[in-house]
Amino acid sequence: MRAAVADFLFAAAGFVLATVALGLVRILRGRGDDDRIMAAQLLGTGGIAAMLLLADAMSMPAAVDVALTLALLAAFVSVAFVKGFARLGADGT
Amino acid sequence: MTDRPLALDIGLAFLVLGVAVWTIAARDTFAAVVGFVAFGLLLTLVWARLAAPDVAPTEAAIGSGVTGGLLLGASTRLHGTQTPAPGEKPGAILRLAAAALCTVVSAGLAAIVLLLPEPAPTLAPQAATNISATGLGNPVTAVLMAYRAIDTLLETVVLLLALVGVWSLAPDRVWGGFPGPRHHADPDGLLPFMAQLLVPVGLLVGIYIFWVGSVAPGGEFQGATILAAMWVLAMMAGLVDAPAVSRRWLRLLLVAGPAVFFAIGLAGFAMAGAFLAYPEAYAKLLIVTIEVPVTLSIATMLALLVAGPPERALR
Amino acid sequence: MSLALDVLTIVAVSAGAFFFLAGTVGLLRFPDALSRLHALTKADNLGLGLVVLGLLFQPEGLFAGLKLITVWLLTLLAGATVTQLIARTARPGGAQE
Amino acid sequence: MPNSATAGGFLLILAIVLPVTGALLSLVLGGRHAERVALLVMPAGLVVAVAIASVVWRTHTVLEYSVGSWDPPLGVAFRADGLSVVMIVTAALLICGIGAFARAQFPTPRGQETRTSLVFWTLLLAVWGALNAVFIGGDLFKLYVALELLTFAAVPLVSLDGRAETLTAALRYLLFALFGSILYLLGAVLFYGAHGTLDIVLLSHRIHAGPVAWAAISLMTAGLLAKAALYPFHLWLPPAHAGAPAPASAILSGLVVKAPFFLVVRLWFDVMPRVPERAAAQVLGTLGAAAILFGSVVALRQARLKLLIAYSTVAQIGYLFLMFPLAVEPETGHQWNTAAWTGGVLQAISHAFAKAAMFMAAGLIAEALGHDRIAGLAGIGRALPITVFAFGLGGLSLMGLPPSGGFVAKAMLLTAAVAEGQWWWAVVVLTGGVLAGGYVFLVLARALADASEPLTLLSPISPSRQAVVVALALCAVLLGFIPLRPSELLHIGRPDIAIGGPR
Amino acid sequence: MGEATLYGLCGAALVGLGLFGLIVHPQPLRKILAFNLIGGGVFLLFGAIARRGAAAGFGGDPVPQALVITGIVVAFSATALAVALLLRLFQETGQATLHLDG
Repeated sequence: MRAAVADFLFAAAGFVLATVALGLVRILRGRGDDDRIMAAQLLGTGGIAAMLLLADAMSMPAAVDVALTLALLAAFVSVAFVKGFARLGADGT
Repeated sequence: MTDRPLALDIGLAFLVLGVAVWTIAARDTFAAVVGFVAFGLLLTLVWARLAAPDVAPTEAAIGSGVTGGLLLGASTRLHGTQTPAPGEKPGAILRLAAAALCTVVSAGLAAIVLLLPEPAPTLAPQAATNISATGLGNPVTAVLMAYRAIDTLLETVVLLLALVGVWSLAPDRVWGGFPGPRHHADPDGLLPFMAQLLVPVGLLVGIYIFWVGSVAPGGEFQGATILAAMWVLAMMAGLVDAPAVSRRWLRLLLVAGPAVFFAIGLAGFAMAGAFLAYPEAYAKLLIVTIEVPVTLSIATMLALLVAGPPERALR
Repeated sequence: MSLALDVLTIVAVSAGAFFFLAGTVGLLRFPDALSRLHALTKADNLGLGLVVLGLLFQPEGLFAGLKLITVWLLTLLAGATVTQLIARTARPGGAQE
Repeated sequence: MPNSATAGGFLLILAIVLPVTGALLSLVLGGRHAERVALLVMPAGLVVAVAIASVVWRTHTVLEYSVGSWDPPLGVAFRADGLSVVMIVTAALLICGIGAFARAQFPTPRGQETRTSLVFWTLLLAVWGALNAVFIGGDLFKLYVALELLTFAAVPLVSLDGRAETLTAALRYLLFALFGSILYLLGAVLFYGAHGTLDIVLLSHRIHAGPVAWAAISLMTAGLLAKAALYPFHLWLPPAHAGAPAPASAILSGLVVKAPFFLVVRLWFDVMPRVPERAAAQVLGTLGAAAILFGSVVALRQARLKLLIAYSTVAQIGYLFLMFPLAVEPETGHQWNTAAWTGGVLQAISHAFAKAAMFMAAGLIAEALGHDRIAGLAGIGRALPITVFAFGLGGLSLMGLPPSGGFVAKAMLLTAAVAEGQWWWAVVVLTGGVLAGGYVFLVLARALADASEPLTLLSPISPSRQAVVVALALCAVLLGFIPLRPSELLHIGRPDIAIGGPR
Repeated sequence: MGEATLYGLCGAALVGLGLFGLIVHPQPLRKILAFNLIGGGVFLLFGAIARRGAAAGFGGDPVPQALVITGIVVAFSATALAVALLLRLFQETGQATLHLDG
């Protein structure tokens, strides 16, 4: 049973990653910076979800700490986005 | 392992490559940096898949997070300067030659990956048999703090020198002053509010990640990066100002880690007969005694490396 | 007991994965930035929330569960910042390069 | 674990700990005390260097120390053989000389600390610690960290004055250096993957010729060449070395570029003594020859003194790499290989002293005149005779004229080339010498000419600074009195200098 | 093919890709990005080697894993110094290029 759940969780992690990867198309063909930021945000959340799923599937509890780190740094990077964006806007581009 | 993780691995590897191609190929530098942040995030997942739970948070925190923040800031500052001048653009021949060279390098490396000896040489058994002498439960921390402690010690000095190098770029009239622009807290803004929520949680998490490092994955670099990120966050939100680089307490904080490391290392001559050797009974205690100031120093160095050289004079 | 928990996990995680899919489709298909943003926020909050909920059914202890919830809350916070930023600056077509 | 904990091991640790803790201390105490800290550390470091040398000389064995009692492969070992000792002593002498010279340029400020007073003295000590770490490192990854330490200490020295040109030069230098270190690291990674160790001695026992070894050594060598500025990776060097303040130029040209060269020697002759192939060695030699010819010709065409000296460094680095085709030649036997190897190492040392002296002489001239245009040097020979004399002494070594270290080095390379039947390298050595003569005489002729109008010096140059320059130049000359045969000290820890042994 | 080999190959490709970017991009910031990609590739290769060395109950050889951590930190400090130099150059000249006088 445990193995079946693990398999399911691996598959779910793969599915989530594949989905958000589709969102990356938005980065690749992005029409503007906010689309890129949105796609990056979605990828971040998806990556954290995948990390949590892997933690359980691989029985690697430390991966939850990794997800925690990712979540914190994602918040940090999003602030850097905001600050940088404000500067871009101020430049009048 | 079943087939499913392998499918996941293949997908993940292609994603990593796709994002990397984007980072190189994107016309706009800001877009390339966004791609790089995504690259770091995906690498973090790869490290988990490679059974490297100590590397994964380091990649998440430093490789993607802090480096990403630094490069984002730089790319917005340099906005508008990123179109190469006509004379700078490499011609088609150079691009082709470069592509050929890089293909050869990659193909050669790939061949070597496939040629690596079987069974793979490893130091894991040696690391395992000696770990009891360190009192630690995490073999990676044992490598960083005991077997190859000299690397870690010199690495803190590397960081410190990089910081001296960054500081050396300050114009003379603002020497001793404050790094970066002064960010003001916007009273109605979301940023200060968010920072006030996030920073305490982040500090707790950072301390936890550091502390857990002696028995489980985690450790001083990962913990220190989180602490540094929270400090920079508070600076960006305008909650605190960056410290003036001439402050004596700041200099002491920066040097404390490597200094304690050196001191305990030299004491090893007397206590255990060698530089950076720990007597078995006190090994863990001594390692933690080194790790606490080292974590604080590294956090300070990382935060100030992101903050940049002094830009505002003391008065 | 354990079987029931596993089923709950599977249901919740599947629902979460579905929301991620919905968010991506929204991001790709919706015409204007504000509705794309809306789709994204849904995916973020609900998708990850359901995944976390699903994993909470796997017995890992109180502390582990607390960490999972913290991860979710932190992501909400980051998402809110980005949302607010884009909502403020969003205009048709986004910020052009 | 057992450990050969000796008093000698303590000295090896001190060689790194002393300068690095000095750098830490000056950072804490600030720019108002940084110079004093450096002045305290310098004699102590020199004593340590000499003590290491005397231990190695007395015992005639490699001084070895496992850090933390953890023996390789799990731990990291420091090793000092004859080659390390020679480099350590050279570095110590030069750092002390440069430090004494730099006191007037980066004086202790009276009031608040100044940027340059803090940065220069801190980085001077850091460079020293990093160099020693390179010279005694016995582990490929530890050497990577040491190389990065050296890069981060050296790059800010280039842009100390904060002008746009030097900032550009520093950035370009940094990018080249980072490119070099990442290739080096990649090679080390491949070695670990194939042999499970990064320790140089263990690796040399396990290694065998094959694709992995080939790829690893090619990547590492290419990376180190970029750091050593061997042609065609030389682009970054002239603006960086010419733009830095004179004492910094002396450190960079004299010492810093020798570290990657030192590591190439380690790789080729210690890590894989039986693997190097003649073809690869010929490639290195060809690049060296190209560097000699190109660097010298471009130096001849420079209008500014410091740029001329910097291009001359490009050329002189080329000589270092002539040692590879001559020392990796299996057929003509042991004796000439050893001569070529010794010649290469001697060239590294004598160039270090000569070039440091020349850069500092150029610095004094520029300080006195307010510029360093070669066309405007007339009369300086009369105003600063000692400085110009020192410049000329350094020039002797570059040209390879007796008596000078450069002469001995180049004579050894020359005889090895002739004896091994590789006469084309001999032609290059001689042509390079003639060209060097050209640019040195170009400068001297101008400097010794009479000025059309009386020369007014912007600032008086203290005799003590000139004395330091002459002393360093004399070191380069004194090396010329070394007998023309392989030195015993250099070959401690190198019983199998017969590189081209059975393969 | 195991995951170690797969990600090892991925690392090999990343090195080439980054090298290409380093050569063809004239803008220093893009060169810095490319340098970080090469770094990622080298570390990934080392991680794959570590994974192959799984033994003694460890999921991977801890020695290369620890060295990768050191490497990541060193790469960050290099990036920070390079970015600071570039920004200062921009401040001084209003340009961000290596070809000031060319």
